[in-house]
Amino acid sequence: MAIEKEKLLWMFRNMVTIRLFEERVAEYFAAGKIYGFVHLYVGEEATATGVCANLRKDDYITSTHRGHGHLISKGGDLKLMMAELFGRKTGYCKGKGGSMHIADVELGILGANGIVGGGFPIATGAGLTAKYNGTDQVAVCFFGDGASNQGTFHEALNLASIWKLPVVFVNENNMYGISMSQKKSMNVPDVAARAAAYNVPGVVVDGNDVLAVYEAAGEAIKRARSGEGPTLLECKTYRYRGHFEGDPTVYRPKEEVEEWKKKDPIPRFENELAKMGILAPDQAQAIKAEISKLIDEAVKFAEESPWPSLEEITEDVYAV
Amino acid sequence: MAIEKEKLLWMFRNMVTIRLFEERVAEYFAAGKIYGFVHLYVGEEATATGVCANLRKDDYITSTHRGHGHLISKGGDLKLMMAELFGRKTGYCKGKGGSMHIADVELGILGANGIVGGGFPIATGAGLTAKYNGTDQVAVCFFGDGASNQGTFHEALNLASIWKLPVVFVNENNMYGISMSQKKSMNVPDVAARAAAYNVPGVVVDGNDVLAVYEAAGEAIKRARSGEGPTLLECKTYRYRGHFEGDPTVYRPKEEVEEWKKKDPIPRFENELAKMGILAPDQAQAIKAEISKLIDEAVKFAEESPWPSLEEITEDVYAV
Amino acid sequence: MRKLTMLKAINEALRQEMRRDPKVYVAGEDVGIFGGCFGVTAGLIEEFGPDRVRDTPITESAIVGSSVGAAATGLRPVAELMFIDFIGVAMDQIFNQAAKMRYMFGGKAKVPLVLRMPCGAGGSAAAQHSQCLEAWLMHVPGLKVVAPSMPYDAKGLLISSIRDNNPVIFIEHKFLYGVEGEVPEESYTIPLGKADVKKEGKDVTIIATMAMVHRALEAAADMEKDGISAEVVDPRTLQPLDNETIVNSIKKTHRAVIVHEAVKFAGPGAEIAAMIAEEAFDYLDAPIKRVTAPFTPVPFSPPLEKEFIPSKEKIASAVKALLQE
Amino acid sequence: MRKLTMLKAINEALRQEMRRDPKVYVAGEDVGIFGGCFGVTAGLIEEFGPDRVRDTPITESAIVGSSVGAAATGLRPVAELMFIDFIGVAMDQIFNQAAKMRYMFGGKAKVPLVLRMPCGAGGSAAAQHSQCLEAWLMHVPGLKVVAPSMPYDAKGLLISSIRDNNPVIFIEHKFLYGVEGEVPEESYTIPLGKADVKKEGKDVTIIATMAMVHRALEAAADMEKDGISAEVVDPRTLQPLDNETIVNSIKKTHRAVIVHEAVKFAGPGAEIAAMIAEEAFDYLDAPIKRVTAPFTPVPFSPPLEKEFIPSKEKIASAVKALLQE
Ligand SMILES: Cc1ncc(C[n+]2csc(CCOP(=O)(O)OP(=O)(O)O)c2C)c(N)n1
Ligand SMILES: Cc1ncc(C[n+]2csc(CCOP(=O)(O)OP(=O)(O)O)c2C)c(N)n1
Ligand SMILES: [Mg+2]
Ligand SMILES: [Mg+2]
Repeated sequence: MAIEKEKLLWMFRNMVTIRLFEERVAEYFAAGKIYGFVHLYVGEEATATGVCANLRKDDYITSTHRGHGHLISKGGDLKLMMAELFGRKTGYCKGKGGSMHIADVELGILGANGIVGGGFPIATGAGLTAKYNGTDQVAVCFFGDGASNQGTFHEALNLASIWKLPVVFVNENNMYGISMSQKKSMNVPDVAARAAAYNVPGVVVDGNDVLAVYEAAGEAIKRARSGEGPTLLECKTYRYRGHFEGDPTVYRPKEEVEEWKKKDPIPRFENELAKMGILAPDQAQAIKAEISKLIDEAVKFAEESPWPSLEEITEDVYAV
Repeated sequence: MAIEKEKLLWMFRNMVTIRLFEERVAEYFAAGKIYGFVHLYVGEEATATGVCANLRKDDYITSTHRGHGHLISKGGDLKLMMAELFGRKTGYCKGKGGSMHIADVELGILGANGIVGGGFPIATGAGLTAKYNGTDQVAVCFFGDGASNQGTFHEALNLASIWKLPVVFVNENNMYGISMSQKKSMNVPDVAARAAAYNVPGVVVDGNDVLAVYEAAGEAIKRARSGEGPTLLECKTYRYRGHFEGDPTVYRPKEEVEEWKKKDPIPRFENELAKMGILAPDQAQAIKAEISKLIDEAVKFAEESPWPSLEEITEDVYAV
Repeated sequence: MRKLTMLKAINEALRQEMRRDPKVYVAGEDVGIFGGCFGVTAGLIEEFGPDRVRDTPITESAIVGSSVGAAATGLRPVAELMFIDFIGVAMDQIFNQAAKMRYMFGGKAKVPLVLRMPCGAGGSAAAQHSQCLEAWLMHVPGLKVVAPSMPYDAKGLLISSIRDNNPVIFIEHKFLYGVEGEVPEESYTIPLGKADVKKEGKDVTIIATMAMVHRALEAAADMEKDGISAEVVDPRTLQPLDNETIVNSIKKTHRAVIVHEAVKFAGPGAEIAAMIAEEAFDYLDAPIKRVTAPFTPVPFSPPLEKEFIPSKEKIASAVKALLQE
Repeated sequence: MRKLTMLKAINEALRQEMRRDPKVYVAGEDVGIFGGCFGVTAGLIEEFGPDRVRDTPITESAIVGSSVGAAATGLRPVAELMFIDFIGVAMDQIFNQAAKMRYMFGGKAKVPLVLRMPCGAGGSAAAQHSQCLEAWLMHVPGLKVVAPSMPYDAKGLLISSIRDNNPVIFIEHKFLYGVEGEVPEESYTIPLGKADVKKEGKDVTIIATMAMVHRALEAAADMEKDGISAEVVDPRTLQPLDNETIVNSIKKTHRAVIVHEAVKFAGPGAEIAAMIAEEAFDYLDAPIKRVTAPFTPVPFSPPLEKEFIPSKEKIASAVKALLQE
């Protein structure tokens, strides 16, 4: 596999960006400056990164309640994201959406979603637009293991399969839906097994190996672009933090968490890049420092931004 | 396979009862004496018959919009059914339900259903009751090929599979959901393929062969009774009439209908029984005549029954 | 002028808009060769082909949700739910996704989507195929709700709905499909949010919706013989509601009777009554009456179903009781 | 008397009913070891085990639908939807199955099922986790709808709901979970359909629901200082609604202000206002006012969300405006 150096470095930068962004979010949430429900992606960075490394600006994604990683990977602006989390007027949604509803339609980001399973049919519709218009755009639908038990999963995969839509369904199997172990929430070991119900490829990949994700997603996206229809791609991964900020995670053994922390996708990729001779340790440090500064700026932007004014509350309900 | 003669004759009688009952319904519908949407089961009799031949009175079923065959097979009273179709006070639902809502909870019939896919979770709940109470009752959920594309299919099979509930999901694949060919509505040739998504047995059987259905359903029901969980059983069959009475069926070729009429489950079983020496032609005729008389009586009962009185409209909304 | 049934008027609106704008497509169960359960989309697949007249499986969440995704990315879907009674399996996509997307995204999305859905009783289709559920949809910020009573209105309002940049619920009372009326051949629009006074009068204002507009007009004609002059107002659009036309009528008549087929409790008429009680209280000479179905599921049996649907007699007697106050 | 939070009062009601009747079980997402998203079911799995405290996948249609099937066959499920906002994916099982089964079957089924669902804004949970959707459920014949404001009411009403032989929607405003009040230790019931006068008064009747009862009581206390005596009526059950208590209050005060957190248009207050305009018109001296959220999805940002929720100041100023009429 010959991936350009530039792309490899982008992947590294992107994973680091997600990690540092979210660690900062956790801090500001704990400090009471970020509001509402915040679901962090820490530990799962390789998935969004590996998938989106294959996407173009004009491709679409639908995201989930755990959306920051997807948005960053699809090109989301850190300042606008942070300002939104801070509830400010300058945020992506003018403060109206918050973490669970960040979107950037211009970038093809059709929104995080507070409804588990809400994105399945929406991504399918975006795929339909591509096919209807005769373009080679694709739509990627991110979703969790828990979400795959929702009826919309079935309906969307079925529709995308019969219409051969360019939709890639990317399952982020982090082994839990809140406290519900995937082992208990479904009777099959792999979400990918469900592809059989729609006669589409079902692929399992190590979701903490960004290059493996990149490659597998690349295949699926190529298939979609060339008119061969949807794929169900399952990325096995793990979230290091609670389901939402504040969750004491009584439902999973500490050892399990420790085991997975050994498979942290970022140091792992950093090592690989070092071995490839692409990234020396000091370069990696420099990148992290640089990104940390970008996040400082995003926080500063957010903190200094005005709150929405009260009259704005009734704006944006209807389009003219 | 050694099936008691009595059971074999019951199956024959039952199929004939469904056929003659429904032919009479078609007549009275055309004459304007039966109202609303009426979906006939003519041609599919072997499925309900073969399945229900394995059931006890205390087992449960959920039925569909195309429910007469299920109800009759589970022991439904012809008079009460006919009176309901005529909208009379003496009908199963006191005239409040009509064809799409006939139920007999005492017989474990949890209702026909006007919502395609509505029965999946209800059957699952009945299975839960059996398991919760520690009985060996089972619940059978009848549903069409079209219904298997609905989200509730997925949710109910998933729940029944993880909870190992005694539910048998019986798909009646008559190749169409109204005008939508099953070939177009899903990307797999067999509905049974979807069992893979839940790691439960998926079985395909000739739905026009009552003995094959009996046997396959028997296996599945035995599995359920003994605590081994759900099965998805697909019975390939065909409806001879329109989707509802009045449907000109422009969407399917006449030859296809003719082809399937050659596989009519009733003459086919009649021949088999004759070969087995169980049913001579004159006996078969006598049975048909006898059943026809029962249906005459049901019609008479219905026609002579009073209409519900207007005050009854507000009764039965709430239980005390 | 040429007369058309409401069914044909809706069909013509779809056809004309599909001709005008290639981004407009139709999707739903059996909308193709079958022409839809009631025949509304008949002939469209012949003219526009299966890409623009998309038969779907039985999958209402995906019908609505894929339309939301398609609308947000530039198409203009007109999706059909075969009966409004089926919204229960697709409600999330309607109220949490389609309706809220724009607001949640800070005004940065546009969801130009029409959901057509037949409603109403009258054919013994029973409890799950006969409901009037417009009240739910009226309660959702981000949706518009259109509910015509006449072929002319249906055509003009549907064309406006398709051109609107918001999710519009277009409710078609199925027992109006056969009603005939004058309908211009050319394409035209009727603005959403404008009520129409179907009959002028001075003694009482009857605000009626969909099929009940016809019952109200019949009641008004009957009462005319008794010297009672009833004004009949058809809101036509329920969200936004044209408060002004309603209030103006009450300023003249001082009495209001609201008629709808939906059940009374928390029904569409509750909002109309509450609005009047808030905005036109000083002009009222009598209580606000509602004539509606009883608080029950729709019964199957013909005499019960007939009793369920408000009749012109019930409307007239409510009016007369009010005039005695 | 012992004080409990509303959360603990609900937990105790569940525990006592589960002890009393082995047919009662709890089901929902994360109701087991996690104790439910808000902790309402905490500790139940330890006492009753996983068969009676059933963790489900994310599958609301099946949560509700399996409860319907279980209830119709003899169990008494108490299912939880994690947020009322999620009813959109389960609505069909609620309104077409649970609610109508008895009627459609001619009175031959019984569906003793409680669906608990937290509602309401206040924690920046945004548009899909903060709604008040009781109006939809009130409009469904066959359902009962309970919406307590106080820990005492919550316990007694939940016990009644579990013993009721009908599907009951039990709505818990999540910002009341922390509110404390006196709650007897023993099991007791409060009849469904009985309103409660939370404060007597003579100048105006404020009909408020759930969290708004507290805002209304605060507003009433403030107004007391200005010599305004407000009566605060809490319907407690929204379906059936206790018209009599409301009308009696208006006979005394001649003025009505309705307060709820749901959006105004076609909201729960519309029915209350319409009922008053129909049944108590002759006792009214002024228009019926509604104080509600604006007609928008619930915004995320704290200042906007605060503006969204009706405040005691807005209630007081509505009352004062009315008294000037
Ligand atoms: C329809 C719906 N049901 C339940 C929830 C509450 N909820 C939010 S996230 C979540 C778990 C999701 O699990 P999964 O899909 O595996 O994603 P993960 O959180 O693990 O990334 C649940 C139950 C919701 N938001 N929407
Ligand atoms: C939720 C819902 N969607 C659509 C319909 C309309 N409808 C009634 S029967 C039917 C076709 C059902 O097809 P299938 O499940 O194959 O059963 P069949 O009629 O072939 O026995 C449709 C679309 C409905 N009743 N409910
Ligand atoms: Mg997960
Ligand atoms: Mg079929």
